[in-house]
Amino acid sequence: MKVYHDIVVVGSGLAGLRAAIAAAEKNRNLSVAIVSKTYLIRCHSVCAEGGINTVLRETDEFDTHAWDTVKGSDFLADQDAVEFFVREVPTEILRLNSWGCPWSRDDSGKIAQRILGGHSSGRTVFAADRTGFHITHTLYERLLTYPNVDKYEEYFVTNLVVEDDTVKGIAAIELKTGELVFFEAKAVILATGGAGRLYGFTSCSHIVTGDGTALAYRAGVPLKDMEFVQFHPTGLVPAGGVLISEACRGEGGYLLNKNGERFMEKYAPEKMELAPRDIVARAIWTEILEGRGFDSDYGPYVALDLTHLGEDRIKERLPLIREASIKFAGIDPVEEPIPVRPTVHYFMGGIHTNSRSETPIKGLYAAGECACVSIHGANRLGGNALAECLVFGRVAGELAAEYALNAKQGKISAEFRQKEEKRIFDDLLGKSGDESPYQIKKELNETMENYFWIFREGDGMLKGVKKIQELKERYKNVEINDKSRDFNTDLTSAIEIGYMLDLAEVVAIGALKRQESRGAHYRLDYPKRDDENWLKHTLAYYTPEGPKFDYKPVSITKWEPVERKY
Amino acid sequence: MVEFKIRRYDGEKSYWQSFEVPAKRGMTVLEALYYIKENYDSSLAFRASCRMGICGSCAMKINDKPRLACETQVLTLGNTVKVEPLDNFKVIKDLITEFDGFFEKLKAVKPHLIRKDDNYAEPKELLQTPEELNEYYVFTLCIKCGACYSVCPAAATLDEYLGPAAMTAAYRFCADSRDEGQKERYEIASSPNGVWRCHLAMECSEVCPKNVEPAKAVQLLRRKTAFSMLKSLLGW
Amino acid sequence: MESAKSVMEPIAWIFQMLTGLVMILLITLHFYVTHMTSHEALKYAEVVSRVAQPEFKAMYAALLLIVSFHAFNGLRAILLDTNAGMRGRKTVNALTTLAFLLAFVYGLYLLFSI
Amino acid sequence: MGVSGWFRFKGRSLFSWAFTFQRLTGVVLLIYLLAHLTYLSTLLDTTGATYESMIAITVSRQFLIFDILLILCGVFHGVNGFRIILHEFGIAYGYRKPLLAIFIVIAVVVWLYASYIMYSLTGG
Ligand SMILES: Cc1cc2nc3c(=O)[nH]c(=O)nc-3n(C[C@H](O)[C@H](O)[C@H](O)COP(=O)(O)OP(=O)(O)OC[C@H]3O[C@@H](n4cnc5c(N)ncnc54)[C@H](O)[C@@H]3O)c2cc1C
Ligand code: HEM
Ligand code: SF4
Ligand code: F3S
Ligand code: FES
Repeated sequence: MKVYHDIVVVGSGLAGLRAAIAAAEKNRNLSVAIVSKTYLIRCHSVCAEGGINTVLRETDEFDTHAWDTVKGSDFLADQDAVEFFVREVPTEILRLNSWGCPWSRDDSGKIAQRILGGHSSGRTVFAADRTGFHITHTLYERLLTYPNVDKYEEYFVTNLVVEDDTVKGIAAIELKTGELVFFEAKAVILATGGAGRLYGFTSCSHIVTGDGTALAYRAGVPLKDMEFVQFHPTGLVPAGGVLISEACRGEGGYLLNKNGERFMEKYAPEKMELAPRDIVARAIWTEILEGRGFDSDYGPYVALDLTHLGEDRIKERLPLIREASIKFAGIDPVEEPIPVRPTVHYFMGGIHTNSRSETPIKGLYAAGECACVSIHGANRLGGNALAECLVFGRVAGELAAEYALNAKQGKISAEFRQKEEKRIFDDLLGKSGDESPYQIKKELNETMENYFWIFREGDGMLKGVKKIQELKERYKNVEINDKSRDFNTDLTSAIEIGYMLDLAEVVAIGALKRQESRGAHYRLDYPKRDDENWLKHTLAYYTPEGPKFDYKPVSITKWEPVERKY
Repeated sequence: MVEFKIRRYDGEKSYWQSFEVPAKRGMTVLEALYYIKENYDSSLAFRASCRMGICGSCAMKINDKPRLACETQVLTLGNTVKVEPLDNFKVIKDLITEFDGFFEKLKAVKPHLIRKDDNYAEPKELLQTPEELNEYYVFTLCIKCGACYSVCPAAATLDEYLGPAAMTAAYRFCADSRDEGQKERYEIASSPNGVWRCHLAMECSEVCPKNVEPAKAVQLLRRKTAFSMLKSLLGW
Repeated sequence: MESAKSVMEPIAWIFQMLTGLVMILLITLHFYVTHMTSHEALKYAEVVSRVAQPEFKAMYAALLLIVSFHAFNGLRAILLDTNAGMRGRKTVNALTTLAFLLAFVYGLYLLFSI
Repeated sequence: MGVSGWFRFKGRSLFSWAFTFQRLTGVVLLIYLLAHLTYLSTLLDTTGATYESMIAITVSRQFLIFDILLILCGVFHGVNGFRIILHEFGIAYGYRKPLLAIFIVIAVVVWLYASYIMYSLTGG
């Protein structure tokens, strides 16, 4: 089947929803499609809790927000993009307000702000502890008011069609029927989110498998800075890494090792449990590596002890964390400590775009976590991801609309369509083989966790790269058991695993090549930042033999790199 | 070992299938389903995403009650766990049900702020006190999981019934101090398939995993709708 | 989805509630009079003489009106809650209203003939 | 799913049960209303003979069981109906669970009391 739209947005997280609204608003005659492998509001963005950063009042300045961001990024962020970015957020916050977002308020009725780690003033706007959830729903509801937007829910994108360096459309499986649908379009916006599921232990949703990133990569767009993966110090251990928010430590929770020691006094004697995320994450992992973690069916952990706070305080101040521990892990923090260890949280890298969300391919835009503008550089500040989705989602939507007004309708040839049918249904679904995709995923997760985790080191990474390449080979031989067409999640999982293998290779080799420690990329064999050789972005290009690497200078406008100290 | 009895459907016939899952402390029903999919039968189909109770994908009937699979601990359920798709929705495959209609109904109630001064380009800061926020905040917590709809007796017999979740959304906006669209929504709510079809069975509030109290929202919406209709009838 | 304004529904809803409330009083009274003390009250002569008093006549007429409205409006709700009923919505509305009127008029006829 | 959806109680709370019984008792009372009107037609025989013979049946011991069931329907429907009306007008919504329990108890007590009266009147 074939459908036609002027603009196709892939992904319905904050970035995708915002882009679709922007495009539809720009010109009501443009027909916009928004495609997602889940129902639109079931995207990953609903998980975000903490908040979103913006300069909203006179007491704060754009330059301080920009500086905090650049410093947080360990100077790898492109400063022109950051300066543009911070100026655009406030309007987005006010727009969301007038679209119905239930922002938390101060007593006078104004939008309230609080402070998150790494910021020099309280500039985080929030909607209780469900910020991402409320923004997503608000955008979704706003989107419903545009008659020129068509929703394609539960369509799994399998290919991005690019010819002559120009985008032509996408191919997607309509899950309900199992049919391939080809979307011909003038412009395509990728907003498919991060790739946290490369790792088994992650705070990301099951759907965060980097699909769009891999599709762009295969279509010839370079991937930027993929080696930078952010870890959050406290993921709930029995629940595969569900986020346990910093609020626990903020309220006075202790981190304890197996010997009952508050080990943070060794790593950050002053700030203790409240030291920056990367320091706490490394401290926890050191304890585990040195054998002072607890063991469990779910792997090693340290204890986040709240019991000394007392039942009343926990129930009053941390009710949601208590509820989460009980529901997701069967542990009541009033009675026993919460088992935690660092969890994969965010991908700083992604599809290479310029500071206006444009990729090197004509008509192809990328925004949100799947893109790398880059404003996060080597390390993202809490609360900047949602803001990025809004700002660059909007920019992508507007530019795509402008572009589409003057562009020719993309055409997907019959030949391509047949090839894609064959690739999915004959070569993947129809084929027999002796590998289980899930076994491959399991081994991939283990490899990533063994060699590309918080501490990295040359020899290990080399082994990891080999293993990933072996897995890629084995993947060619997978067999999908479910041969039916309708709602074949066996098939889509297998395709996702294919995407992940490609990305894993880029992360792995990129990390191996970067011989320094910067932001979230920490190497035991190169523990120092090296601005002389490595103040540059990694770019990975697809070739059938594996990624080819290139580098690109960082854009520096105002702030020369200095030592990053908090 | 815990026995999982799963109600399956392959598009033509529906049947029960049992699996033995090594359950350990901390395991959720969703993890058990993944365990089954990845180790025993990869054709098992179910929806899931966030696995932290916020995306609304994984509502299903677990031991006869609709719950979020990702929020339900296996060991609290005994030695056999029965898993079925939600009632009142058409089954597509295994635990996956048709939600298009559910979202259509949501859309039908105009779930967005309606304001005459809507200004995309230059929005101004609309104020709202914490008290005004509390008037409707609890109703914003709905994750659209459909659990309420699956137990509502009115929805069981009337396909077109708007249902508790959509009407909760309608009321959520009517009660928002920034909104000016009450009239429009009351009219939609008072359609024959709207508020009048609710008879306060209240089961919706009993099963809602997010404690949204949809029954309360529907009741408030009905009262406001009825009085607004009567007022306009009497020309007040 | 139908969005046509229906004036019948809000009125029916409010009257269903109000009649329910009033009936609690009237039916209790009715029960009290007929059953509480003795079954003498059920004797033909007793009935006729009670009904002859204007207060009782008025009370019975009111109860009759209220009960028959409430009962047939309830029936209407039950029918409209089903797919089939909703398809024939106009018919359901017309027939239940007719039934309510018939019951009421017939009851009045009885009330005034004895 | 059809009307069987009104009779799914597995895994459901007392609220579902209350809903269905409100419906059933409503219908029973409706049928009784029709029966009541029909038998009151006997009043048209101004000699009172037809009426008296009817009444003789209804106050008999054999008929008691019907009376008691009918009262159950009436009392449950009225008491539960009152609960619904309270909630419909926004009263005591927050106490919906205790209120249901209390009202069920009230219904049972009133039913037993009314049944006792009927019992003591018939054939007493
Ligand atoms: C637990 C947690 C808490 C967080 N808290 C915060 C916070 O407080 N503040 C902050 O700023 N950031 C936070 N973040 C980060 C932030 O949530 C994400 O970076 C952001 O939501 C990403 O949004 P997105 O629009 O790029 O993508 P997503 O929301 O991930 O959406 C991706 C979309 O793409 C679709 N898609 C993917 N692949 C395909 C395919 N093959 N076919 C069709 N559709 C596809 C998906 O269905 C989905 O709709 C948090 C992250 C986590 C994990
Ligand atoms: C004692 C006083 C009574 C009260 C307080 C009462 C209350 C109610 C209420 C509140 C409802 C509404 C249910 C809803 O639609 O939400 C209802 C329904 C109904 N009532 Fe009554 N009622 C009483 C007596 C009667 C009598 C005497 C009859 C019959 C003759 C009757 C027949 C019905 C019917 C058929 C329904 C529809 C069933 C339903 O919608 O669930 N009621 N009643
Ligand atoms: S009201 Fe509750 S049960 Fe219903 S859809 Fe929303 S969250 Fe789910
Ligand atoms: S269960 Fe249904 S009938 Fe009303 S109170 Fe809830 S919507
Ligand atoms: S998986 Fe998102 S609610 Fe359960």
